[in-house]
Amino acid sequence: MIQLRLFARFREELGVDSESITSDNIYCVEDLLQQLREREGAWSRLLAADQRIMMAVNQEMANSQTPLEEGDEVALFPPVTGG
Amino acid sequence: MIQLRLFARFREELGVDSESITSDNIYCVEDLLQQLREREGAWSRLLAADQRIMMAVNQEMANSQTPLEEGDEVALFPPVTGG
Amino acid sequence: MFSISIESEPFDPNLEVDLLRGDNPAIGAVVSFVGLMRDLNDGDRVDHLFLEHYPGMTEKALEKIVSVAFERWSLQGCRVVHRVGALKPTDPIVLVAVASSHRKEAFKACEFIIDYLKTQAPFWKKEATENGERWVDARQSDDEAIRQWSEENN
Amino acid sequence: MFSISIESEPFDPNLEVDLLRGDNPAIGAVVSFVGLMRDLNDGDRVDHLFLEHYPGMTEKALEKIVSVAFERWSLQGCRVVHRVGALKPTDPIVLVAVASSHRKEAFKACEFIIDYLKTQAPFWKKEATENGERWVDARQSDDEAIRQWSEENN
Repeated sequence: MIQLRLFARFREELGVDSESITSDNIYCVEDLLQQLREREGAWSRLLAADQRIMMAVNQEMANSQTPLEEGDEVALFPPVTGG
Repeated sequence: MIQLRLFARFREELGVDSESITSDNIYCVEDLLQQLREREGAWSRLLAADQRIMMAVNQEMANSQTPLEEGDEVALFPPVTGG
Repeated sequence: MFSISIESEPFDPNLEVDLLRGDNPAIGAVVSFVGLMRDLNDGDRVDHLFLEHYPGMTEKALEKIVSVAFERWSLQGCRVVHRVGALKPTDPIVLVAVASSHRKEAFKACEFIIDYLKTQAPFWKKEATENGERWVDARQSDDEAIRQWSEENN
Repeated sequence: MFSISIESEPFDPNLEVDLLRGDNPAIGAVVSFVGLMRDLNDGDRVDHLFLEHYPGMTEKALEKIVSVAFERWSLQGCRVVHRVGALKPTDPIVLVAVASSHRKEAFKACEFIIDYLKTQAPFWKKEATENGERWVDARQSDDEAIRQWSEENN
């Protein structure tokens, strides 16, 4: 399984903060994104290819090509606005 | 008269912190410097043309070409080292 | 050499600067940045702010940023504090304080750390304005601020 | 909008930063620089320091520097304090604290003010070291620091 985590506007609009997803056929973050985009509703809109999405794998900043393994924690979130 | 003021190393090595000088034939700071360089001892050495000298006229930074008038206050000092 | 903390209650930036300085007579320069909550943003009155973060990743991201600053400049110490949760106007949001022997290093490291924090640390601001709640958008100027650090060599 | 003071007794940088911030909810950023007396300079132990200045000109020179910063950047306030007289290691020598709505202005103005203070304000340091007293020499790096401010447009 891959542990998906969502933050801020993504968490609110999707109505979920975390979810376990089977890792079959998911070899990198982009594979996961494509699978999520096939869902109904806000998923396809929020995660569309033209959206600015930040991503982290195991709590380190990542990009769509970062490889994924069974047990990884993947976070998706809008651009950060701290400080 | 022109009021001459000296600070820091200049004040210490020349043994004087202020002095009144007649303004005859002194039209700019360079004229004053040339007159002071003709003195004996440390004056000619400290105020030699190859020394880094900072100067102020009426408490504003000036240069050797800054014009002088009767009653002006002229300060000569080494490069500043505050902060 | 450095301290990073995430605080859910108001913190005192002055205390952090005192802890950074200690009695260390090798410190010649302390540069500190305090980011404060303003009561106006993008033209609207802001009543309060909620700061969300990603516990675990936040600390790692800040440690990495500060570690890079220590590799890049000669520093004597650094403290970073970031508020989370509910804030009101004039509350400190973030403190970055850097100590070094000479001032240029402290200025550069302090600005480097806040610039990277703004674009790489997982915090998100939600404002409660007179027109309702809204997530704050990232600023393009913050992305641009990052670029100077790859262009300059020192 | 700004305050400049010359102090012959130890001062508290934190108090100055508090006075600068006040309760002003328009301030989003405060950048402060504190220069502290170190116990080592050019390889020698320094026991104490004597700071001479040119009363009257000092205040005028600092006012001019701070005024230029206010013309150049959008600032909410500024406080500059400089010690004179006898100092011991770890004593604050100078504080420059700048408040603005956004951080880039505060960083630039703070660094601009201390850079110009170092080369244009009439202060001179005399150190008492284990090898006797000596006047501190001006640093070439301080002259170089000034140049960036004429080269950049912002």
